[in-house]
Amino acid sequence: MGQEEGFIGCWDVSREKVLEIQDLSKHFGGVKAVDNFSMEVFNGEIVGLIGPNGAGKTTLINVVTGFLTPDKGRVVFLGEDVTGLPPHKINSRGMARTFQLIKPFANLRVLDAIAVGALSKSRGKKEAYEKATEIVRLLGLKDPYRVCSTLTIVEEKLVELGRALATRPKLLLIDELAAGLRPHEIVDMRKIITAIRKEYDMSMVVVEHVMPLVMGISDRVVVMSSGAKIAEGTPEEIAKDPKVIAAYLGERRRV
Amino acid sequence: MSSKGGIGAKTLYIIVGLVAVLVIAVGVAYYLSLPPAGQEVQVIKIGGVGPLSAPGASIQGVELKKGIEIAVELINQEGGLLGKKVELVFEDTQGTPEKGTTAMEKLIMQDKVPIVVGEYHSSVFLAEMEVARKYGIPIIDASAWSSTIRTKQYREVFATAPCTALNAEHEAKFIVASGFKNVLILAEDTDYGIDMARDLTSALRRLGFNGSVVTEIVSRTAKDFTPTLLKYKNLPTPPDIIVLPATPPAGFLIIKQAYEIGLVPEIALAYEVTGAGDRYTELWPAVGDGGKYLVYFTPYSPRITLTSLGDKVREIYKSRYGAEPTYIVFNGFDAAWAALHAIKKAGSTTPSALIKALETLDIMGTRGVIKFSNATSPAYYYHQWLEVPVLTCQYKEVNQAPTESDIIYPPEFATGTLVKP
Amino acid sequence: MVIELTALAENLIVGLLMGSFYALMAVGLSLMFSVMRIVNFAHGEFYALGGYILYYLTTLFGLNNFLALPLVMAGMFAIGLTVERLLLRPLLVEALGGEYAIITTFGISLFIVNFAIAFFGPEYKTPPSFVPIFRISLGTLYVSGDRVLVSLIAAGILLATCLIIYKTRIGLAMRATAQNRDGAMLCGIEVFKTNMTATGLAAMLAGAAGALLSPIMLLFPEAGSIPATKSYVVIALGGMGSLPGAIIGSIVLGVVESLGTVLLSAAYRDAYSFLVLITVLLLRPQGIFGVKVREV
Amino acid sequence: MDIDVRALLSRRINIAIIAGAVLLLLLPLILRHEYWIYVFTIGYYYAILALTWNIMAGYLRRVSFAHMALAAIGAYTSTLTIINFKIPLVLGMFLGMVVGALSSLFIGYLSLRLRGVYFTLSTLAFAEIFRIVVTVEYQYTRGSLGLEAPKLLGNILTYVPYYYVALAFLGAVTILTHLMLNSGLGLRVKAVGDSEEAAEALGINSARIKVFTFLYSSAIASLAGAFYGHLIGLVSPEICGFEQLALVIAMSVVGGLGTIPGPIIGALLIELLAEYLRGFGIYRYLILAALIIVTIRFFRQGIFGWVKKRVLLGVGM
Repeated sequence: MGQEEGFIGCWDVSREKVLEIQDLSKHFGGVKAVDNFSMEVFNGEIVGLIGPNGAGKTTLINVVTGFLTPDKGRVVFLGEDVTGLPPHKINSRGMARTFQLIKPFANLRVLDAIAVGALSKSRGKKEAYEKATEIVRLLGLKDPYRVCSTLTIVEEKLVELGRALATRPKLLLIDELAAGLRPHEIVDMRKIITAIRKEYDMSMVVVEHVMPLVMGISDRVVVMSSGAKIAEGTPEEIAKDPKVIAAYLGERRRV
Repeated sequence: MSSKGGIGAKTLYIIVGLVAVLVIAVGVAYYLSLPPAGQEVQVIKIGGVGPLSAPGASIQGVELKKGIEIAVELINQEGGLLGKKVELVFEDTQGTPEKGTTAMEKLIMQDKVPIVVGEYHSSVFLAEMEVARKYGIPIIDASAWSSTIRTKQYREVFATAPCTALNAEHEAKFIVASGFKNVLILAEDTDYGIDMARDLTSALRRLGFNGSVVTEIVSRTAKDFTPTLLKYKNLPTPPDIIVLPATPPAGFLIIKQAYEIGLVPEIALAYEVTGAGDRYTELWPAVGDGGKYLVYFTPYSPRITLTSLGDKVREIYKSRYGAEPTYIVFNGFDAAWAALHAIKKAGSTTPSALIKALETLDIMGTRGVIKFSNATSPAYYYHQWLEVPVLTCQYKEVNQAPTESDIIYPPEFATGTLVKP
Repeated sequence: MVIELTALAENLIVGLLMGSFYALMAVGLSLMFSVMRIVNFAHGEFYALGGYILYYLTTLFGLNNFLALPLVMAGMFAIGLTVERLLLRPLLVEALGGEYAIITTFGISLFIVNFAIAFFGPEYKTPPSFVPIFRISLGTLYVSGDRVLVSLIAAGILLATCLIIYKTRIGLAMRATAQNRDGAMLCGIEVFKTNMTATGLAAMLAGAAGALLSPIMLLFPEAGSIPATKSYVVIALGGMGSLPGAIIGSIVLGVVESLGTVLLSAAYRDAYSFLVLITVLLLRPQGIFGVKVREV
Repeated sequence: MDIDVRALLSRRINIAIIAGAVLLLLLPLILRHEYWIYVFTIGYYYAILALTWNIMAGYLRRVSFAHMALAAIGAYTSTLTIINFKIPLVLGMFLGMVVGALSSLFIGYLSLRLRGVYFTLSTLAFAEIFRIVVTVEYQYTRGSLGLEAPKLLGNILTYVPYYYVALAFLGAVTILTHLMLNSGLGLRVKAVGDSEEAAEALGINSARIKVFTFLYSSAIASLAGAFYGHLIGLVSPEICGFEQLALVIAMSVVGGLGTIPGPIIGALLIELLAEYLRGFGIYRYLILAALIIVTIRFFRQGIFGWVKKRVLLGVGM
């Protein structure tokens, strides 16, 4: 699917659609976590997905990546309907994710953890470890022979990102990677994500609260509130959109 | 590599070295503990096996060991054997065949015992007798009842313990003699329970018993037998005797629950046949009033007329342990007594001589003359002490001790007759 | 084999009575699982300990059973607290995998059984019964009165526990911790306290079941293993961590077993509960009342 | 220091292991005692069981209570097929392994897709049902009396050949397990053990990995059970007794959870200790229980884990 380099930041309809979510719904009892939600991601694009706490962002990610089965709607990835497939099948088709509550391989070493990701797309263990060493270099992880349980928060998130990258995804869903990071760590994270983008030909969906990060790197932003999409557009448009501000800050009290 | 690396390697080599030294030391220590082959041996060792810890029946194992110890003591008081003192080497077989084999290997190869006595669990004895046969060492079964041990007819294996088939003959004669008409057998779901049920049924048939004989298998680990008992209580012709080849806790629980629903003693008498009847300190709290009129099978009762030797053993046991000996003590004693006298008769400790001596042995034990039958049919007669006394007694009052309960069968030992409510 | 109605009815009653004892065990186990996500494999031994404490209180100190019961429950509560504080808490603090908790409780179970064999003796003991054996006959139906009374006591203890769980502050704290431990921590619930209480209550209930049943069902070091396996079946049947599920699951199991022995063969009695467990795991793993939980 | 300590470490550990293996090979010559040779042979049997149990608990982080039942299945299947169908002994043992493997598929399918504790519960249920069936189907299995099993090497007078068969069996299982756990597959097993969801998100079919690991562990355990039956010459329900399970778990935990040499060291040490302390009959399992609790509470990495950490520190980590 060689695709000429699309212009970053402006619409180019001819570009091929990587992911299409068609009015997806997921209810837990009375709670409409995801409510008729639709969205598209084009090849090479970074889409920011923002919304207040409990907007259903993580549930959406879980449904798209196969951890939860939707009540209604479809998920089409690279032209194929992957709704309801188990997570490992969706990943083998090229969609990777990180977890909001990170799930480290506590007893594995950093290099092993990243190599686990590389395994499914490598012929053998040796090739997996070569890819892993390359990713360790890219992410600037020091001493890859330490056990994951001894890493700092930032390092753990980098390993989570690294092992997702190791599966050579076409689409990477990053779930609140910057949560809990200090300002200078957020700047580093931003540099890394842009570096990744340059290094690998893939598109990303970045779920985030940290505005400077998501607004800075996203080509397009989708805003979600109580399960539904309430706005979509470039970062600048979204920043001014009254509906978004209301969703975040609550209604402006009319005097 | 930094110098620190050196220390690491050194520690590792030290550790491996240590382990190696330990293992060799253990081996050498054991090798030296062997009596030097050439010298004259001052002591004659006899081997003892039995369960002293879980998962084996440790109470019975300890009693077995006490019986054997008393036999060795008495022989030493009489000047030992062939001018030498006798020493007992008792191994804990923990109720598992694997440990039984280990114990036998140790006794034969390391302690060089010429003869072994003991065991309570039949499955463990089966493993032990294979090792005995391998080395040609005679072994005497003191308290394992399974007939399979006898039916294999190994030349090295002798048995002073009663065996299920023999006991079944006794129980069948008692049932016929007492005029019961409908027999219910509640057997535990083990080989012991099922063998007993089969042996008793065929024994009754051989005696021409024409009443009904029903067998039901119950789960040994079940707690509540009321549903099964209710089923039989509500039958048009309920049983008038319930035979119980079911070891505690199942056996005790059945008696108690049968009493609770009014089946025992009004409709039927309970006949406990596992020999647990004389463990009265555990029986009475468990069965309460249900124990009144309980008929129970036992190889020994304090009221049996013992031989002078038997009385002596009983006095030694009571003075030392402050309690009435159970039949297991006498089993242990008789088996050891036979082994010791075989050595005396053979005048040597070579195993083949001991086997010939045992086959022609004729000595006074605690409960009668010990002789091993050489008949080969029926199969369980071979090397079995046929006249091992077995009795049927009855508790006529609640909380009665075996010293007061009446022996009601066989007539030659009877001290009272069967009483029905 | 013609099974008359009376035999069936009598067995139904026996089943219900046994169900009340299974419930005592199952509720304790289910409480610990919901709050701490641990299945306590030493639960059977708490049952046996309860029996032994009652035995020694009544025989050595000559206490009356009804006086001894509260002491047994208090003693077992304390034992539950200490077990949680010394052995289970470090595993939660270091957020270790579930396998460490399973191995630890297995070790505790092995320890108590062999402690009992070594120090209480392997023989079968029977504590004095709460009520002398008497029979109630309702028309042709026959019921053993003492069992009915003892299971009423069990029902009473069960009721008290439900009151604690649903009506008191500590009960609320436990239910919150069950929902989401981190969430509970955030709103100031001392999670360690709720864990200790849950383990204490579980041990107390199992001990009570042991004390109530030992006079009827004989007491020996391994006495706890059968009731324990039954309570594992019940919490799987009723749904891990759901209290109503545990209670109803126990009644169902009691009835299935007693009817099963009469209709099918008695020899396979204990196997029925396991077959039930396996079918539940196959068809509805989260149990009748449980909720499908996915840790994502 | 970015050197790969693991490679350096493994060279040292390998030297030690080879030294240990050579020592064990020569042991029968040193000891020349049938009794101690027999004890070591039994020790190797338990080492194989502890090692395979450790694969499940130490790597996949799933505790199985059916391990001894699977060994018993191997023993009973092998003996029953040989006695009833007169097939050669080795074929019987192979069948024992196959039936053990199939049983693990049954338990695995039943519970491996659920949370860890469900798996443990269903293994407990399976072990209990197996024990009940063995005691109740007495006409085939002769219940608690046990079933005579033909001896593996006929009735030879010494245990030395059995010693070397057991040692070779243990050596093969150790090498096979080492290769498996250090391969790509092994990495997947460890990943699923640490976090199933994360592994699933990285393209690993965690259900298949779990079923495979349990199959691998159960097949070897049943083969070991079959070997044990033909060593002792009697197959009885005691093989899958609660005490035997406790022994294997203690060996694995004390030796070192999540390591390969750990359970072997634990098995030999505890088997030798148990034989050496024959006098402590009544307290033996009390000591074992205390060992399990104390090791998990204070000394979690076990003996070999401690040795490895010591050596790691020695290397200046």
